[in-house]
Amino acid sequence: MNRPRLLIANRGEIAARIIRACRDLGVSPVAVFSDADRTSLHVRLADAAVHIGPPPARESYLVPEKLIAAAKKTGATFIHPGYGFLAENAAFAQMVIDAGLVWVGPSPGSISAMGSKTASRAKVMAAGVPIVPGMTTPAKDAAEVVAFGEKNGYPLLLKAAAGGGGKGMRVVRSAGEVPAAFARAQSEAKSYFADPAVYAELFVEKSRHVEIQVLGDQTGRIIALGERECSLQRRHQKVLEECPSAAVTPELRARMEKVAVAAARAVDYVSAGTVEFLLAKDGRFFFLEMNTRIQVEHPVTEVVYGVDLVAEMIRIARGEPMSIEMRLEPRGHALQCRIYAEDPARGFAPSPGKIRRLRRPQGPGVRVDSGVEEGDVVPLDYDAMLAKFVIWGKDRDEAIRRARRALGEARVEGIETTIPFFLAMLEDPEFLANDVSTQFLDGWTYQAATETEEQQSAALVAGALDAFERAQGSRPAASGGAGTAGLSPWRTARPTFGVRS
Amino acid sequence: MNRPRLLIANRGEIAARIIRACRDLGVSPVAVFSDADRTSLHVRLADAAVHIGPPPARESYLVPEKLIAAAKKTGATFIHPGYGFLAENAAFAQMVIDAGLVWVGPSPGSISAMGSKTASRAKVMAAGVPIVPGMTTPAKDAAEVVAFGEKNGYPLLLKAAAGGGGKGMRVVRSAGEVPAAFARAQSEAKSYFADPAVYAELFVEKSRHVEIQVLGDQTGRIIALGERECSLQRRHQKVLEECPSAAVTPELRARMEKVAVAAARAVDYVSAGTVEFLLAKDGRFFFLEMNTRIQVEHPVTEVVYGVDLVAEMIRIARGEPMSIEMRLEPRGHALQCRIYAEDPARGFAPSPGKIRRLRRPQGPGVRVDSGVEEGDVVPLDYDAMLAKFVIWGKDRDEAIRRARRALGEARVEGIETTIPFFLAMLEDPEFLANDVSTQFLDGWTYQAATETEEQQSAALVAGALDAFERAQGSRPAASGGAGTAGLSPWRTARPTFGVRS
Amino acid sequence: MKLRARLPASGPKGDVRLEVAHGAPSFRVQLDGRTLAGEAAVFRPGIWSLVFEDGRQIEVSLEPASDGALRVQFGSAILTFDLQDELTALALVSSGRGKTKRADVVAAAMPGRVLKLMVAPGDVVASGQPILVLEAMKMENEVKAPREGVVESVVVAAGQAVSAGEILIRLKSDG
Amino acid sequence: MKLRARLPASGPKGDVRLEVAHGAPSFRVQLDGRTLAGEAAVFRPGIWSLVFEDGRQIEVSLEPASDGALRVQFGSAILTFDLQDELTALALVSSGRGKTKRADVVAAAMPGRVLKLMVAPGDVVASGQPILVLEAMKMENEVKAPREGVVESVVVAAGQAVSAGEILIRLKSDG
Repeated sequence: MNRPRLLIANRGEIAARIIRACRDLGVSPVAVFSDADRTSLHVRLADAAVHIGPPPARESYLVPEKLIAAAKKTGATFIHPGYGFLAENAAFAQMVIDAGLVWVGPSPGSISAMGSKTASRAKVMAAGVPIVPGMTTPAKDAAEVVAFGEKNGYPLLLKAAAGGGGKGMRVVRSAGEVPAAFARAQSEAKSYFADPAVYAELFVEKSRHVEIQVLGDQTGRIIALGERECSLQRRHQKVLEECPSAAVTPELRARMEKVAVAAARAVDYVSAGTVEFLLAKDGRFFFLEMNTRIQVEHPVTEVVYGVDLVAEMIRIARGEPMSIEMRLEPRGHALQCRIYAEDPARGFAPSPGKIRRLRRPQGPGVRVDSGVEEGDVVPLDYDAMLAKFVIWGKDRDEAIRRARRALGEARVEGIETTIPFFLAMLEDPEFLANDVSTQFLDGWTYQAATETEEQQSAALVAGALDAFERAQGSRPAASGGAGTAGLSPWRTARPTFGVRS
Repeated sequence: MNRPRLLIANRGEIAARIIRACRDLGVSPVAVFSDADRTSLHVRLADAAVHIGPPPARESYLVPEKLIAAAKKTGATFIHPGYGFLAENAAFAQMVIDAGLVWVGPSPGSISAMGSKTASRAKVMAAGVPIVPGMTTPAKDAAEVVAFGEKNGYPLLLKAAAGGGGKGMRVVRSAGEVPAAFARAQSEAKSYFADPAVYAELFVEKSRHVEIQVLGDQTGRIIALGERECSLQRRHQKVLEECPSAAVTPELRARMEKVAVAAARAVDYVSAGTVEFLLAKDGRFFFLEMNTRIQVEHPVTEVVYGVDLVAEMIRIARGEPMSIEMRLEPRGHALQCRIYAEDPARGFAPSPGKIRRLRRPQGPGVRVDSGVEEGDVVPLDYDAMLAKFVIWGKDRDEAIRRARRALGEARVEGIETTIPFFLAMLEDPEFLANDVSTQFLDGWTYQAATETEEQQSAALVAGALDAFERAQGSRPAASGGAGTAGLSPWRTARPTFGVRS
Repeated sequence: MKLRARLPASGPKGDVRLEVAHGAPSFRVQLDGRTLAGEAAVFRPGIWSLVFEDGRQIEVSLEPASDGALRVQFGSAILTFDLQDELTALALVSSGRGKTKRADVVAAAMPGRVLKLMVAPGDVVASGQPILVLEAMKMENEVKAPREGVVESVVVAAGQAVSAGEILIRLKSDG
Repeated sequence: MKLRARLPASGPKGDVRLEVAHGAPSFRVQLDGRTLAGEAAVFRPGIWSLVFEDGRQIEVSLEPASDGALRVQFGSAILTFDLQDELTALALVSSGRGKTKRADVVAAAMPGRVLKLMVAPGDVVASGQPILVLEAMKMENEVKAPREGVVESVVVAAGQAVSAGEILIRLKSDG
């Protein structure tokens, strides 16, 4: 077998995704696994697999030496880091290169240049990329704040220079409010932090998280592939992504793409990367950071633009030019629902365990990227994402309707998932009207869909019939051991997590 | 529940496909089932289901009265026939309409106008649609044949007017060959059929089957949505379809689309339909027939043009204009592999039974439309198609590479499938060079991929380990009853179907 | 066969009487006196397709929940309830075990590792007060007291791995 | 544990000796004297992941074929072979049952319905001669004689439904 080999320094969904790209390119994929992943799908799909240690990531997936040794053992000449783990670790990228292997990603220099939030902002500012306007030194007086507001617009945020944690911050909506607010902020800053210094920064209300996909190759070409709308976040984790963003016009897209390419060019970017922006309601946008890796949400761009970003990364790492020759136009609309092994009815508590049944949705407009199949165990030790449902429709409305259909068709048993959460969210009027911001989910409470009277009756009848058949001994019972356990005794005390419905 | 209900007068894959379109449109799907399909996927996905009789189709899926009664019982106001069964039965369509229900398809008049091969050809000829040139009366002499050849080109086929079954046919490649061939053909015709009458028809060598998708709505608008290449056929059954056809240039596509729309217009066509053509190597094309229904291969058009043909059919049946407003351009290339429960190693013998394991492929470019899931039984009584793997790539090469990946990722246990056949065919140099015709598979012998030495060793080792673990009583054995049956005794006589490898 | 189901909803819907007059395939079940009939078939163990007399079809998956209840999934909704044949239910009720008492135990809602213990035996806790931190899937989950009361015993130690349903802490019984 | 495998291929590869020196997870198996070692794990009953010492990974699915052999699927290929522990194999061989004899029975390769019988007891048939027609999935399948010989008995009747592996016709033994 003389096909080149590529080692995937990752697990789960992204490892399976990279394995598929390898196969499409005639590259032989090599997996690594901890004790918790011995029979995981990414291992069973690979041509070779190397054990790298016990379940904790710090003893397995995060140990550079083990990963490089695994590549050496199996003759892999490429290493793809996926996302998470060591994907944005410049030192690991350098170790890979120093070991004579090819790193499938941007150069260690690009990674570290974008790795520091402050240094990266300075770097891209020099390239003309807008960042959120703010004073770089404390304001001497209210007049200086008014001047800043004059230049950058309102509302402003007054912040204690020595502060943090939201304390001493005040929103100012017009020049008239400045003098009183400045005085109050100074006095609060003094009492909280023993330092009255206060500065002003633009306050971007109801902003969106919109990011631009970029791709650079070793010929120095860098292109942008439109935006992704990622405003729906829970605990700063993206939950649902869209491409395109309904808030972005073609004209705005062109401007954001131009700026994103400039940011990438500022660090001589090669491979797939993402420039994240904060988009204000008035159409202004500001650089947040650049992610120097493939992102979880890359498939929405793939299905709308008709590209394979992971395959392009491998081509580019081989020294080939990217295979995208012409400017691509977006077609239709895509949504990605990240299906997690979490129970939305219990505050999204993790729900690891064995997947006793898995019905993946299928049919028109449905792409599923998952790292599990029926019989797999979702381990406790890693990120709990099971699958990504990537749904395409000719417009946002069709994509949403198809997403509901796909989520309703899916079945997962043995563990709880966030599928019911998405089914509820896809009915939310503000979401449907695309009236969202990064704060949207903060003020949103999950309410399980209530079963209809008819559904409740059906559930009770099915339970009764199953019990009846078991009592007759003539039929298989509910899966997973109820057959031996028999009917449950009344529980004397409900567990603390209470009732689920 | 006041959503309109639609009854699907079909089963299996297409029933599941139509159910998905219903859900996308907010329509409530109603299934019908024979005894053989009680727990089939299409039943379990539906909102309502009606039993319509014993397994034989002529006692269930082919009985119009039962289907109409099922619609009445469940309050369904629409009937979608799918493909096969009663899909092109004008009398059934009329019965549905007479019962006050809406037929999701073309009018009974359009169905019967296209139902007769000869009448439909006459009808479309009048609309200027080309059919294969042929003499309509026997040739008086060789000179008349030469004159025909002068007008229509060579090669010609000389056929016995009273003949059939290929007997007495002769191919003539130039005017010089005509006299001798004509005399021979006459004498053969006389000896075979006691009638020397012979006529000439254009012989379209190495022709392709290329078809145009059309869509008409009740406003009278009819559009074409490009072509599908369906030359790969076995026993006149399509096996693998592509969109677009690598043999069709944009200029030829435009001409074929124009002719197809003219053919559809000749019968005032409403709904989705397909105009089938024979495409000669020199670019000439000739009408074969029009299929007045949705086709098995419709998804390749859907993924390349970004449309939902089944949803359009339902919209159109509701009296709405089609939702396709602008002219659509094809993007990329799609293949469809029809996965059948047939054993390619035994001459494609049917392989019904219970699906003990099913791993459907997933990931980029892969759409699966199937009518089964793990645990389903493939009944003996119907068409053995399990699933359609619809694979999209940015070009034909990428689509083929992804198709290989998807086929290799799939696992089906409990029954045999045509997956190994497709894996072999997708390596055929002539197929890869797109050097195909409708005769391609006639001269093609399936040769199972031979396992490598390493694979063979692995299979033997796994078998030995499984036996060892079973002997120890410590591990689960091979699924499906081997655990109780123990190791197989040497078989004293191999069954007649012999060896599989 | 007579059964009793206890649904999570409060109110008159909480307890339901079921009687199976006829099982699959042609079922007839009384539900609080109302008769539901149709045709039922098992697709795979625990997965039923019910077709009611009016044609309505529903695929229902049954599996035991980690706390011993029955978890029933159908389309977009999940319903969890207790189900018991009537004699057993009556016996349990008469022995006092059938009443819904206030929780005396705090169990792990998921497998994880105990990161931190915030209470000791004898501590008075308020309802909703964090009592320990359970790490699962890289996330720290605060476990809270289900009611006010006094900690009777702490069953687990910091650093210990626990499985779902495992008892973590006991509260002194209030009755 | 010593085993013998009989592969469909003719030649020296046809019979293979296997010896399991050590089972899962750290396996060591002798295959015609060559040692293969690595790490093996069961994903689901009958589905194994093998990782050989050089890192090569292969997912192998085992299931009994309808004719009692073992059907092994791995990626694009399917291999079917007989597997027997050595003592049993030797016993069968010494009793004459282990030899690959010429087929005395014609079995149904798939479930179906017998449409037509073309031979009767006593008929002399040539190898490859159609002897009956089996209908399955709307297709008619001609079943042919596996060898020349004399029909001993016709086990099935026209119209009868048969399952896979069911014996249809017996030929007189030739030895």
